Amino acid sequence: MSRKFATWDTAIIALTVLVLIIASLVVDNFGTSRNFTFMVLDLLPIILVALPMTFIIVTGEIDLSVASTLGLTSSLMGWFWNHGLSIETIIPLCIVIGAVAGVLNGFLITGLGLPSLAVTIGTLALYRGLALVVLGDGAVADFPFNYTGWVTGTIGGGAVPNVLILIVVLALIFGVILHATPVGRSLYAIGANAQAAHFAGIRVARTKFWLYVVSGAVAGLVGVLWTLRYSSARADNGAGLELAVVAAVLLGGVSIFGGKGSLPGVLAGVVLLTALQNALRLEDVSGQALNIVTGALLVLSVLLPNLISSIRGNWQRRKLRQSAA
Amino acid sequence: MTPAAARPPIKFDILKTRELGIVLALAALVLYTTINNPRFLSGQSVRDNLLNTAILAVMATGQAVVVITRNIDLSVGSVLGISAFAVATVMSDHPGLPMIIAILVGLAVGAAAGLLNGVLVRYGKVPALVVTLGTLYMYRGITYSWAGGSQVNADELPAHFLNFANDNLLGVPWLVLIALLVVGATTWVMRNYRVGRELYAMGSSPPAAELAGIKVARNLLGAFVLSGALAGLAGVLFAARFGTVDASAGTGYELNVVAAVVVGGVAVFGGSGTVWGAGLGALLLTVISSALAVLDINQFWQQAIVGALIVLAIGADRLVAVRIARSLRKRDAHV
Amino acid sequence: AGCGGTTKDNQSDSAGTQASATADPNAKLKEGLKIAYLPKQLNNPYSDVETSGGEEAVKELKGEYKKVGPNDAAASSQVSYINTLIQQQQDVIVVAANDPNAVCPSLNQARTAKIKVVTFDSDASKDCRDAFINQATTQGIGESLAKMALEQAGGSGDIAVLSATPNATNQNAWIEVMKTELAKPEYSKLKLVKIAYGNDDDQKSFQEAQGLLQSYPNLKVIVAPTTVGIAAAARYISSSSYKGKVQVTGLGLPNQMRQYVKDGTVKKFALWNPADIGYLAAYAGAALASGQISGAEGDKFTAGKLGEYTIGKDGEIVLGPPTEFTTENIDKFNF
Amino acid sequence: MAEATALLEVHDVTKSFGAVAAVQGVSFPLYGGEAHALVGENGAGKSTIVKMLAGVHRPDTGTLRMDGTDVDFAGPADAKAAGIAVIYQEPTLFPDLSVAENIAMGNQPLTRLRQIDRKAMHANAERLFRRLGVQLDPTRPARGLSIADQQLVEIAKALSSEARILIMDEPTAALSAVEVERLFSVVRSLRDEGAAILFISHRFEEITALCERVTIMRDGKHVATELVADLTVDDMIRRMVGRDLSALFPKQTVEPGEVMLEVSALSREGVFRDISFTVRAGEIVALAGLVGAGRSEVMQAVFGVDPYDSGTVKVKGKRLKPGSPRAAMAAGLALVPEDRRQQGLVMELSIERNVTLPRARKLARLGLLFGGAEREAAATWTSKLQTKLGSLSDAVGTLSGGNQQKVVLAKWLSTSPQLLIVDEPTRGIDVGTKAEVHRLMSSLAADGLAVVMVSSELPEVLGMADRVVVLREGRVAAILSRDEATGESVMYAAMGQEAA
Ligand SMILES: Nc1ncnc2c1ncn2[C@@H]1O[C@H](COP(=O)(O)OP(=O)(O)OP(=O)(O)O)[C@@H](O)[C@H]1O
Ligand SMILES: Nc1ncnc2c1ncn2[C@@H]1O[C@H](COP(=O)(O)OP(=O)(O)OP(=O)(O)O)[C@@H](O)[C@H]1O
Ligand SMILES: [Mg+2]
Ligand SMILES: [Mg+2]
Repeated sequence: MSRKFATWDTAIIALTVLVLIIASLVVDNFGTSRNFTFMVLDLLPIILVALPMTFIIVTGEIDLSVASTLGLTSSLMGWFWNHGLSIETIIPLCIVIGAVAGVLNGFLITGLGLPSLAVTIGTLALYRGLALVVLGDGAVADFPFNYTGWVTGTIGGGAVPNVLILIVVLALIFGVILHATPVGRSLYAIGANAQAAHFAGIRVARTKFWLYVVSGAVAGLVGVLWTLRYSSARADNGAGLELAVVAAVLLGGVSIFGGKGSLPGVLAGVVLLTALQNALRLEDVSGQALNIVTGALLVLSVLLPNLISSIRGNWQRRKLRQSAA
Repeated sequence: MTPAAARPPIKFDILKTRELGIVLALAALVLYTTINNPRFLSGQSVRDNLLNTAILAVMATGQAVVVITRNIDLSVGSVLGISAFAVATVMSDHPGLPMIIAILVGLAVGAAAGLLNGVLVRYGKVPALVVTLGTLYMYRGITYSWAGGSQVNADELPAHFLNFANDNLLGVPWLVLIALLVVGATTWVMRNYRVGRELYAMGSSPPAAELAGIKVARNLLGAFVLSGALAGLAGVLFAARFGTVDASAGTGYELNVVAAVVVGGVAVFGGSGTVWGAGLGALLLTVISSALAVLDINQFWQQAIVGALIVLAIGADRLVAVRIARSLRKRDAHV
Repeated sequence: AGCGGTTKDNQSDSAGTQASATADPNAKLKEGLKIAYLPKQLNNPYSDVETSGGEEAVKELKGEYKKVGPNDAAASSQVSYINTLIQQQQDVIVVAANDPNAVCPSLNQARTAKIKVVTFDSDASKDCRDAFINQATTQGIGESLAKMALEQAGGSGDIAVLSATPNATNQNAWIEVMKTELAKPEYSKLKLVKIAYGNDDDQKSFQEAQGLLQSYPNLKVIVAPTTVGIAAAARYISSSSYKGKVQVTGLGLPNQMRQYVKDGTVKKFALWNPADIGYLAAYAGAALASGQISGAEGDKFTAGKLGEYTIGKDGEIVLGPPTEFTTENIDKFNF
Repeated sequence: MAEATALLEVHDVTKSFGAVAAVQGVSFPLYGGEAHALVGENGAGKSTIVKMLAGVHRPDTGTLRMDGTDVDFAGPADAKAAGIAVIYQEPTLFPDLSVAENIAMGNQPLTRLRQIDRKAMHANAERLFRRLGVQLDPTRPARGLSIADQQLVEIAKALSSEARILIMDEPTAALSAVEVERLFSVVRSLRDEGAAILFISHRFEEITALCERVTIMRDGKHVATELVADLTVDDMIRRMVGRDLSALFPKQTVEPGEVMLEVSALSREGVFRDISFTVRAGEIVALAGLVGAGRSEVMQAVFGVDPYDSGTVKVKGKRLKPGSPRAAMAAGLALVPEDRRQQGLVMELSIERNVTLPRARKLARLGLLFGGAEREAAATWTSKLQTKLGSLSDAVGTLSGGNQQKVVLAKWLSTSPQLLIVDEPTRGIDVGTKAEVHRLMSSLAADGLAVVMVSSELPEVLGMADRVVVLREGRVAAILSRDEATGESVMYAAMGQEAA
């Protein structure tokens, strides 16, 4: 199985690299540094939310409320700003509020033992509703330029977007935790067999609880970044992002049943989706076709490896039979 | 988790069923709303509520069957869209066609979409959530590409098609009758026929189902085709009821449908819950949103309240399940 | 708050780079200009009509026409498209902003890249575009809505508004004017009971109309300042027991409303010609890109068949007064 | 025992999983009216043969013949239709369905309208349970059944289909002597009615008691098919292992040390009540009793994976925090659970990750874990236990049942516990390894380890234990010293008066 893992990872990463190379050669304006910045900004929310989502899906659960948490923190950010709080206070506050939203999810799921899919569909509606309560139909726009500018800007005006540092740092932290620490090991065990994990002394409920808190906090942070990027705090910010994130994580080879998957695969999945969409848009392929490509990619990414291995198996068996006959 | 099949003495059964909780919640909600605004129980209002539930309940039925097999069908909203657009296009091009043809077209489109889902899940060995998340995008994209910016308007549709949404049999609208029939028949089959029990078995333990010699492939395709076909049927009802159909019809419905199923007590891990529970879930969700509108609750609070109620409903359901588990242990106890 | 940090009150705003080139009124309109349209969302019949006018104008100008856009009208989904248009080095971007601020940084980047930005239908912040094509003055539309409501209500009674999204810029502005109008003595017998939001979603609007009638038994008129809302409300009323008792008016497309005008559900509604908006925007964009105008107040240019226009305050260009549609004249229009 | 044509014949079949050749050219016949034993070490390929007969796997080469004609099963449904009923090594129940439905699945009695006749279904389940002497409510869901009860439901399920060929892969592994005897009497009557039985077990006394013929396998290959009457147990073992085996239960006598574990008045509503006993360092204490007596539950509560309502657990005189396996591990406890599939192993993870799972934190350097440390730690214990495996990075689910059990043992022994709780430690383990496990337990005890062993195998209990705690219906029925413990005294205490 670990072998199959490796090939899956390399496959998706290779595919991503291939798409990037082909696109820079074939698509006009794809390889420019400005387009690179645009792409990084486009994948920023998906990639950040995908990090804790990967952990959660590896443990066999799901969090569909992330986009609504994002909307809630965005709304609150506008509200705080209107009420004269300083931005330096607002940012940590929003992250904490995101974490609190995660605490509620975590409590319902691990404390009361409710299924996460059902709970987070409920809080998806709840948090988005609260976002509307906070800001209503309004939008708050006048955030300070040194912050909004930082999010959309590049390091020293060059080719490397500022937010890329954030992405790299967080991805490294999450990657190391998942792949090289006891906590990471326990996540896979929980996802594959929670009872056996419990018998091995792993605190299943507590671990899952904290994952939801982290997921909420990251969603809160992304709410802040989203607001600053578009200089617009609104209740409907990020609506629908949850499906894009889940799609990217699954595309990256994480099993929806838990216990399988790797972070490099997920990162490649996010980059692949964003790069393809960017390239297709530059080629004036319509938004509708983007839908079809995204969907097909998602299905094919799991289907193809399965098909290949089953064809290989049949072929081997046939050869065996022939040699026996 | 509750036993779908455990059948202690009848009295016990009614007190413990998870559907009872929904019925009680529904009754309380209707009562409270009616006290505040008696018009809530007026003929027109009840009719509107039932009509609004019908479409959701039809989709929830198919979804419940799929969820019982430990799968999920997220593509239903997009299937509704493609079917509604197909039917509206056919009916506006051939206004002479009878209603039954419209229904058959919708069922066929939906069944084809469901079949593709099922084949990918079963033969492609791709998890249902991945497949149907993918086809959610694909079917929607196909509808968009087909429709372009165009829209089928009410004035292009034949009158008998539009009237179908308002006509009734003995005072009960056709839409509601169809929904009742779909929910009732499916519940009955799931409870009393071999194929129904096999679907429960498949969801309860997929590997055991294979070993037990259950025709897993056939049943699974059947479940997905049913879910697709019912989403297709919902598309026809949607087109007839709303008259205006564009490529975005039914966007985001999948979450409502899954919410209805879950609120209705069908466990997302498969193997337990009932179809009529899912139908009740659909009714409850619809009544909640219309009650909030009637109670004149601030528009901005409405969504938050719906969310909170969904969470509450799941929590209450869990409470019932825990109590059943405890009584089970007591019954076995010999200490 | 405020402990030395950056707060709303002490921030130094350095956003917005007003491009102010000097205009040469005698410059010839360039040929081969790349003019891209970015409506609020694709697959909206109303914006399709608008952009079709744009396509016509671009053809007259011998330019390259292009239309791109997201499938949903979320505030941020347009940004990626603007970025793509920058990468493709278009000459003019004609955009209907989903959010006045969210698109701003990108639009300013476009302008830094020497792309002219014209907004239509729904404006962006005025410091991030070169000109705005206003379909009619806010004042004019608000007044006309109030007047039609008064007529339809027969001078007195409850009215309700069924708007688009709660944050649609232009709808909110019109509703504000309408409210100021309603405060005047001649409107004293009209009572605005509720503003409901159908999110420019056909089905949601339909259900909101339904909710309004349940909650407000004495409702006489629903005013829907959005083409989606008015069609949905008219459709609900025409098929319910309220037909004839409750009037629908507002802003609508003649093709969509023809049926309801003919069956008496709707007596009168208004709209400008959306195709002209797109048409005018193309000429304004071309004039900007050719250096004929700079977007300053008082600049003049000729917009093909529509004649001469003058740029008003804040770069606004007003299309003209809205047309009112009734049984008598509706058959003369086809859009 | 007429040697007519075989009802079913396995003819020269081969089956490989990747590089593992699980079965290589095995042939043997199954005759009607005869019980046929299949024996071999763990991983010899027995279950693989069963799965081919059941239609789960298709042979790579070779054929299966029924009544002289070749058959090719596309899936379990085909095998079932051909009249083959199978009890798999691992229970395969539907937890959400009632016990009766589990038994009837696939051939439920129908009414005229082809609806399921629930009454008949429940009656049928009750009849089967009576025949097996089991007390189970047919309407209760299968979820929550003890592993033994699950096994009994499996047996009822297989019997209900009234098949011509009954295949049983270690059906008795979780059962105690009483249930086994009842099962055998039912199986014998089936055999006498003309059915062919294929029986797999690691307990030779069962084979000699039930079977007429035996097929011995070694490393996937066929060694011999003979009449049981012609062989002694030692013959069978020698052919199976390929060498002679020494004494089976090498228990060393040890002077017990300080009190390691003190359980007093432990109760959990509906499960067990007032359980008190102590375990000293160097001692092996066996928990005996009938299936469902609550032995596993008591030890799970002690280790903290289950809660308890009242009473105390002390380790070396210090109270152990209830409900926390982590605290128990810190205090030097280890629990080898009875159900390795659900509780012991994470099937999809590699062998090395499974072995190091409880110790991952200790193996980490600066909080970071790298593959090498885990591999090394895992290699030590798996090789000490002679686990038959391809590579440590293979998923543990690809191992044979017995080898999986060794991985569970390795996992817990590698935590160097001071008190080892083993629940059915040799369930599904072949004789050779079983002796190895016993020798190991004995030598660990000699080094001062305290051992609590839950076991349903009387010889194991009598051979290994310094003291035997007998539970009956959730209470301590007797505590017997090594000298007092005999087959009769233990069974007497376990069954109470009526069985006397
Ligand atoms: N699905 C599988 N994938 C890979 N290898 C397998 C699989 N099933 C069995 N094997 C391997 O085939 C060999 C035979 O296994 P099998 O389960 O038949 O042994 P067994 O004789 O039943 O042993 P036990 O007495 O322990 O149950 C073992 O080496 C095992 O690891
Ligand atoms: N999760 C559960 N829910 C309800 N009853 C249970 C549950 N687990 C066990 N029981 C019941 O508790 C009793 C004790 O079971 P337990 O498994 O401890 O027995 P045991 O003595 O360990 O037997 P063995 O290990 O041989 O199966 C049994 O009657 C069993 O049916
Ligand atoms: Mg085996
Ligand atoms: Mg036990």
